[in-house]
Amino acid sequence: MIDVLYFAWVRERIGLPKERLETSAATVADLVAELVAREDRYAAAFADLSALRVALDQNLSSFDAPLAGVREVAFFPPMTGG
Amino acid sequence: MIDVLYFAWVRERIGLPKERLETSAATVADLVAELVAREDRYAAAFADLSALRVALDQNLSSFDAPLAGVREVAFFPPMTGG
Amino acid sequence: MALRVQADPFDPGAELSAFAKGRHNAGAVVTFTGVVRDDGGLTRMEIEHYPGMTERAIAAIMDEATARWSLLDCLVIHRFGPMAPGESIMMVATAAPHRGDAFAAAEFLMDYLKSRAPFWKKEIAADGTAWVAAKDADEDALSRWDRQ
Amino acid sequence: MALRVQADPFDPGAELSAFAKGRHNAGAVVTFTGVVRDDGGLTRMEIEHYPGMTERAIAAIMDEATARWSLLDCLVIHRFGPMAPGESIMMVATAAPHRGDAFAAAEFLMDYLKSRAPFWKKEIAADGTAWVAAKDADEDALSRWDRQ
Repeated sequence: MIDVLYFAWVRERIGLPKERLETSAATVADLVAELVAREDRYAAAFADLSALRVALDQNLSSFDAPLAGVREVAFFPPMTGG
Repeated sequence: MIDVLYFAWVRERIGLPKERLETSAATVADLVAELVAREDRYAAAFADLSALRVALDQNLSSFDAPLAGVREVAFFPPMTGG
Repeated sequence: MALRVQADPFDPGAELSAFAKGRHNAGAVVTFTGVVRDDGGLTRMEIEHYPGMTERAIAAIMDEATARWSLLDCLVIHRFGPMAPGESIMMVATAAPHRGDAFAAAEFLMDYLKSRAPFWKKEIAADGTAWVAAKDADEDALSRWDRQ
Repeated sequence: MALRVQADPFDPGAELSAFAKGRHNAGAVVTFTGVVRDDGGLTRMEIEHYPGMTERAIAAIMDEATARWSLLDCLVIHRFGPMAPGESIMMVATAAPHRGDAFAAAEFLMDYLKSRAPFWKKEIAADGTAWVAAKDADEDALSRWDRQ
């Protein structure tokens, strides 16, 4: 089981802030492919991966990173703090 | 007549903050030469011109600048504000 | 070193007073305050954040600043939630023996907070609502710190 | 734009609050505060200045900063006379739509104040009294502004 979090317009497009998933995805990209195949709202959110960032267990990571041992994945647009 | 002002250790060496002088010096350097010739305390203050700065009518200037029309000359060490 | 991520408003002046108080060893204190700017028609701004990762990311940035420059102290405050034009969004303060370190560390912290701390700004205006897009300029600003 | 050359102490926090108050057009406010640093044994600092030229030189530096960067406002406060370790010597504040301008203008103002405004610092310590020598580093810091 893995927690998947969505923020900002990713959260708005998918329509929820967080979900708990059963997945056998080996990498972040595999997980994205699973989600996109599920429903249109996921396909809409993940249409352009270059506009997205991913964090694994609260550390910025990349889409080709492995998911083994990861408990929390978060997807969001580039940050706009400060 | 010209007002001559001294600041910081220049003032301390010369022993006064300000004096009013009659001078026919053409440049700042000429004025310095006149002062140095007057008394040892001036010679001590002006021993190393590279350690001094000069302002003419409250604008930073140089030792070869002409004195024509100038009403206030000030001598001081490099500034240490901020 | 202090870090606060909060919904409540804060007073940058009071924060500077507290931060600078009785420092006998620091010659230089620099602050940056980010303010909600009204470019015309902005009703309010809302900031979303990632609780947990936010604190972790900012603490890492502060550690990095402390490792790179001779700092005696630093402070980061960042708000989330709704805020009105003119309100302070966030603040950075640095204290150092010399001004170069205080300025460089404050700019470094700002550049990292802009594009590496998980906050997202949304602008609510009379004519609509939009997520603020990340700027290339902010990404470029980061790259100047790649070399020490 | 405000400039104060004064003997009286001032509170940097209160100054920042007043400076930043109700700014709806500025996204970025930067402050620098210079503090009397006690390197060990310092009893007090005394600052001498050149009345008239001081105001004129600082106003010229502020005009230059305003011409170089997109500033909405700037403030310089500089004290003269005696002051104790831990007291604020001077302060610069800048307000701009964007942080790059606010930071650059504040650093520029500081670099010029350090070596172009007619102030001279004297340190009075238990073991003697000495005029603070100008630093080559401060002269070098100035040269980075030669080109725009």
